Amino acid sequence: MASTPDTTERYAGLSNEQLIEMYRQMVLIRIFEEKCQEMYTRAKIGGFLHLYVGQEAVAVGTIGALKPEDHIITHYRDHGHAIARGLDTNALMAELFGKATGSAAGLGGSMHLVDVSKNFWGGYAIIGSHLLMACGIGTALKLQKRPEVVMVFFGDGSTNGGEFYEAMNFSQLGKLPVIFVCENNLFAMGTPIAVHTSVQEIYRKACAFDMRSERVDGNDPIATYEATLRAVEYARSGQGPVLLEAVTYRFRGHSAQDTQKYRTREEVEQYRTRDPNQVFRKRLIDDGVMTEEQAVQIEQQAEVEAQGSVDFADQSPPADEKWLTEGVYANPIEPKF
Amino acid sequence: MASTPDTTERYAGLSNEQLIEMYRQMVLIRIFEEKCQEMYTRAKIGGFLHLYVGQEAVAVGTIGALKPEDHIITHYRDHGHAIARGLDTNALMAELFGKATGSAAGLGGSMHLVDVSKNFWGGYAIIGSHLLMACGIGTALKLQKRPEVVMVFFGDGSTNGGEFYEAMNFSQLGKLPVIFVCENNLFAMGTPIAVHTSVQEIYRKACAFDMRSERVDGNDPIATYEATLRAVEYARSGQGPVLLEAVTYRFRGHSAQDTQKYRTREEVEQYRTRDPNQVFRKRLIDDGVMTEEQAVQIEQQAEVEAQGSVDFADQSPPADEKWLTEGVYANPIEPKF
Amino acid sequence: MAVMTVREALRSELREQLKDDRVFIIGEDIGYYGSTYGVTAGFLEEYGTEKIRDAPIAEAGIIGIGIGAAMLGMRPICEIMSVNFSLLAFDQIINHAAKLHYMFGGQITCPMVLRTTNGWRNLSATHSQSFDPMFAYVPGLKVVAPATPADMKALFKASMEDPDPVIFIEHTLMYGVKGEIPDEPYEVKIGESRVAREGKDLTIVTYSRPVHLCMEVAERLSKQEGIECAIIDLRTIRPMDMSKALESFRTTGRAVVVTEEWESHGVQAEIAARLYEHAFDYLDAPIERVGFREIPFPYATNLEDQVVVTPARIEAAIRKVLA
Amino acid sequence: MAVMTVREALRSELREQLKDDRVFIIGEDIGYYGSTYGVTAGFLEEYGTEKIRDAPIAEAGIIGIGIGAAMLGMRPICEIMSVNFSLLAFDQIINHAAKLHYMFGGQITCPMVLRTTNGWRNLSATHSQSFDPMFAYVPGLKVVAPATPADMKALFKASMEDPDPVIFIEHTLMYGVKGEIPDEPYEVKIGESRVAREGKDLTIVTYSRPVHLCMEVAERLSKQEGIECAIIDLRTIRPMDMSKALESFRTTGRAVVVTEEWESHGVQAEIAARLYEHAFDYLDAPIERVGFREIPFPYATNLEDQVVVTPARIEAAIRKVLA
Ligand SMILES: Cc1ncc(C[n+]2csc(CCOP(=O)(O)OP(=O)(O)O)c2C)c(N)n1
Ligand SMILES: Cc1ncc(C[n+]2csc(CCOP(=O)(O)OP(=O)(O)O)c2C)c(N)n1
Ligand SMILES: [Mg+2]
Ligand SMILES: [Mg+2]
Repeated sequence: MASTPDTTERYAGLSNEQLIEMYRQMVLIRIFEEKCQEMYTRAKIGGFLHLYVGQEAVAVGTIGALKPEDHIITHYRDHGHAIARGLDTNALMAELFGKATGSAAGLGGSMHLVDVSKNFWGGYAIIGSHLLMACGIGTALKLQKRPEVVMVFFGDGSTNGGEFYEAMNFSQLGKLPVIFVCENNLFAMGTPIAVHTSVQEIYRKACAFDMRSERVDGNDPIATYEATLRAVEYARSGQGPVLLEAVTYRFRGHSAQDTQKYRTREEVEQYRTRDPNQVFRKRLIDDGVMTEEQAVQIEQQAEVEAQGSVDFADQSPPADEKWLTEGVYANPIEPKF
Repeated sequence: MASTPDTTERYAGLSNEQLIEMYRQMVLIRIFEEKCQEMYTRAKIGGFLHLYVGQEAVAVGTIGALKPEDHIITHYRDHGHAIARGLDTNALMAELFGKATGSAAGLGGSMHLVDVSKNFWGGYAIIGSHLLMACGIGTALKLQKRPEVVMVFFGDGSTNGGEFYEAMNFSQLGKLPVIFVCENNLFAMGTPIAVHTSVQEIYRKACAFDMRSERVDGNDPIATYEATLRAVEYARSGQGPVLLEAVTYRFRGHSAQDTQKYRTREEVEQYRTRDPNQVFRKRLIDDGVMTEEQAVQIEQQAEVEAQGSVDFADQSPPADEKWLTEGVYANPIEPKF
Repeated sequence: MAVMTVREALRSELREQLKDDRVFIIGEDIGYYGSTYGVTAGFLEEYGTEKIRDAPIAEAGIIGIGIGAAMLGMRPICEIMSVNFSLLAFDQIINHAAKLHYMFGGQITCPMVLRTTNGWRNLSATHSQSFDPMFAYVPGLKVVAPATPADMKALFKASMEDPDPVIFIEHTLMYGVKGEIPDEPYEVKIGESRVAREGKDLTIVTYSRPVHLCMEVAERLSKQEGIECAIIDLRTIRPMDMSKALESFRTTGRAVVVTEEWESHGVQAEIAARLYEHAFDYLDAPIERVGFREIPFPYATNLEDQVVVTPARIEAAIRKVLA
Repeated sequence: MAVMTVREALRSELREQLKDDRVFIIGEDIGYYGSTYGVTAGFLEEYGTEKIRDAPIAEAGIIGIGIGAAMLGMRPICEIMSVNFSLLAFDQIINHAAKLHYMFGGQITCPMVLRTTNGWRNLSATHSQSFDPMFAYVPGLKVVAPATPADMKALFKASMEDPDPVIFIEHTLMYGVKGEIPDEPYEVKIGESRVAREGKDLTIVTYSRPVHLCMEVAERLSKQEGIECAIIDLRTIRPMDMSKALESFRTTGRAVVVTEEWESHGVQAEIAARLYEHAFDYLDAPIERVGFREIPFPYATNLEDQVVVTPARIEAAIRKVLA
């Protein structure tokens, strides 16, 4: 959403409407994913399912600061980003169900949500790789003299592999319009951040590239939105890339299989008391931005939408068998015998 | 060489003998490589030949600060390091000639000099890879509770690929006894440093890992020696790795094929006026550490040794044909039909 | 004879190996997380962080560290969670682990074992691949892919005792497979195939998980129709022991090759080519190959079911060759 | 007809392509250095830094940037100086470039051309490899390896016009090879093989540099002994057009496969297997394969000469098959 005339200083110039829309997105992500979990348990969804629960404020705060023309590319924990970008939840759930109506025709599944018509270039499941593709998108934008930026999402654990650093160097050398958003949820799968990286304040890693960077409370959608606005302005004006670190926490396991031995139940409960969705809800109500009734209505609508997506997915036809012989190439050439 | 009682403050406590030995090594590297160039022109040496001419002070200054038990692993521009570590020049030249008496039996060539008996773990020709192996050596040293350190050499251009950063993180996380020595000669092959990296003071890249680092004038063997002593002490005492950047310049082309279009003849000539070997020679003589006669004698001896290595290589038998059927495995297993 | 799953067999051999001071395991999520497929679950608590080394997500680093440590006399076990991620370490594996011994004239050895997993099931295109033929192509590597709990245990031991780098390929869909493990000490050598089933009508050459699928089909055909398929489990794909396969093929004159990999340019091409070359005078019919359909893996079950190797496809190939 | 070297042919087609706004080249030392093998020498001065993009030594990055730019409609040419370094980009090539179109249900295309070189000569173990079979194995990639200046030019053009990722394999020892280039516009399609020489006695199936070695041997055998070898130049190894090879083989019943790669698990295994499979009724003798001896490349000339593919080894294989 674009920023409109100031309403409240505390809300970064966002109008009540915009704030409520942010809350709506956060709720929709949450409820959509609760459905996912349920559908996974009922074996409607297979493979790896990585939930975003607890991190909603990051997607909504960052993507909210982009224009629709701006580009997004993300990793396998991609439901939140897809919904915040406004992808059709029916197509998303259908994708998770492996149906023909899915956003990737049922070929990608949870880790590979996509909608190119919305400049959402997909979720990628190999740690780090898509950061370099983001640089490629940034290179194209620059060569094509386009005013857009590209935002790329990844986790704290994804800042130790070589591809992250290559991306930092390439983007800074080329002053590419790339916003790197690291969602630091304190774990890489089950490996605590102190075990996997020597500098735990991820934003500090930008120093090796003289890159602009900033750390923000990723559980606060407004702070995240403001930090992103600054980053986007910087990148869009041709000054180069920015590394944004949003500190957050994931409430669910890494994937649906996770037994979470690496952290205590107490730790998770502790964080749950600061649930970004609850905190934001209370804040908007306390500040008179939204009424309790509005909140409830939003929550009910989200439930309806999410359930609708399940029904849609359920009733959709299975993935098209044409994909057994088509689609590997845009320009197929048969081998000849 | 180990440090002995102070002679001169200006010389980092090195004795005249030690200083003269350093000069001897620098001269031997230089003259050995001039022979290499000649032998390459005469097609006695093939493949890629990367000369070290101009960078001698780095190898001699850094390796001089190690104990013989300490470990070295390096890249393809490895003649200087091998000679500074005291590898037999006969075996080195024979290797370049592809002879059975070569340090790697003629299998490795210029890029893969080696002598495990001297804890010289070889030259590697894929940029960046051996930095990770150095971390492996460091890991083994730590697990085996050994007091040694490992030193790894590479160029400025080798600090942009992912493996460099992975090595930085692994070594810092594990507080491994690794000394990373970056020889910054301002070019990666023919690509100027400003084109290939966003932070040109390579030592600053350590900030992303909270790693200790230092920049030193790599054309000054004494300054290099002192900085290395500090680094080695730090690493040996278990405090962790160090990134040492030695700024230097290569007088010859990247390899024997290089037309050097990327820099002017004037630039090279300019640097040649500050030839580390000449500067060190003059300094030792001016300070009364060495006489002109001693210098000339050293130079003559180096010429004799280098020529001797050529003669040795020339007269040596060609690589053993047993290597056509042996050596791929330490424990060979024949495929069965 | 104890009955164990593949997972248990591996765990028991890993424990044996960890007694050796030179052995440590390095990999992602092997410790705190408790191991993706449960093979090293509980090991961190038991052996501590020196021996069970949780690594950052940096596959090249994991292998590079293994190589360097191996050079200095350690016996590292490097775990790459999924073979799909091993592509990030291909430089370390192929340019270095495979080369050290030869390139330095025998001065350096690299006794490293790289454990990794093949596997699939609704994981889509980047998480379902097999790179067996890529590893098998490289001189300097040994590549082992056992099918039974007993072979897993014994070949893991053999891999650890071998001074060369070994790629040890497990399979995510096989950890629960059960089998008997001899009580007495027993040995399986790297580079020795096995007759998993005798048979006079047709020779199936396979390894890893498809061995079980082939057994199922062969048993059924035997019971129902008296067709007797020999099954040769190669166990190691570099070096490859073709002697038992050839011996059987020279009798049957008919063969089906079954492997989990795309059907062109795979290990199956090499197997087929060698069968033709070395049993040229015994050919009764063209050899059939069964592998993955040559497309990236789709997520949807209805499609994936038609990409993978199934008993039905194996049976169809057998019938075609016997026709 | 103009006579050009492979280098000149490539340079002329690169110039054609660079006229397109969507085209840029990214790679190491392609600009300031003047290009390792001279293909892009002088281009930086002519086209500037936007189109001729000198990259840091970061192969994954070079390909990742190519992929991302291609997704947005550019037509990037990514240069990996030596295929040996491509291992560092295998994740980008195999997990991404090859997957995008399929994995996202056809929404994304990746029209990227990856130029790289095979080659050897005293370069030792890590600088002399061929990974042709690894690329050929991967659905989603197209893999082209022409042998003549005319094919280089035409197939490079075809690769650039193709919407899919193409691995375009050159050869360091072939840049100076000369050949005729038609004056009129001409076209060579990806996936079409070529009869480089007719012959009734034996079929040689090959591609890239060995084509020339085979021609030399075939001409000699023809002149001296009247033995007529057909030579099929595959030109593309994924998808592979076996039609001409099979047509010839069905006549001759005898074949030799000659490729520059290690002799097991290579493209030659696939070629041989397909010849056997699809011409089963025409086999007169086992097919011989000539490739690199299965060891890492030694530096020393006396050894390397015995590792590589030579006219003498090709001739010996021909004689064996004809015997
Ligand atoms: C190259 C690679 N290695 C390993 C994995 C397996 N894996 C998937 S997610 C993950 C943890 C990632 O952690 P982080 O980057 O912090 O993201 P988060 O899951 O916390 O959002 C791992 C190890 C992978 N997908 N790709
Ligand atoms: C992975 C990889 N990419 C490319 C090359 C080719 N190459 C060899 S040396 C070199 C330049 C290295 O520059 P730098 O690290 O500064 O070392 P220097 O040669 O200056 O000592 C390049 C690009 C290589 N050997 N390995
Ligand atoms: Mg995380
Ligand atoms: Mg340099």
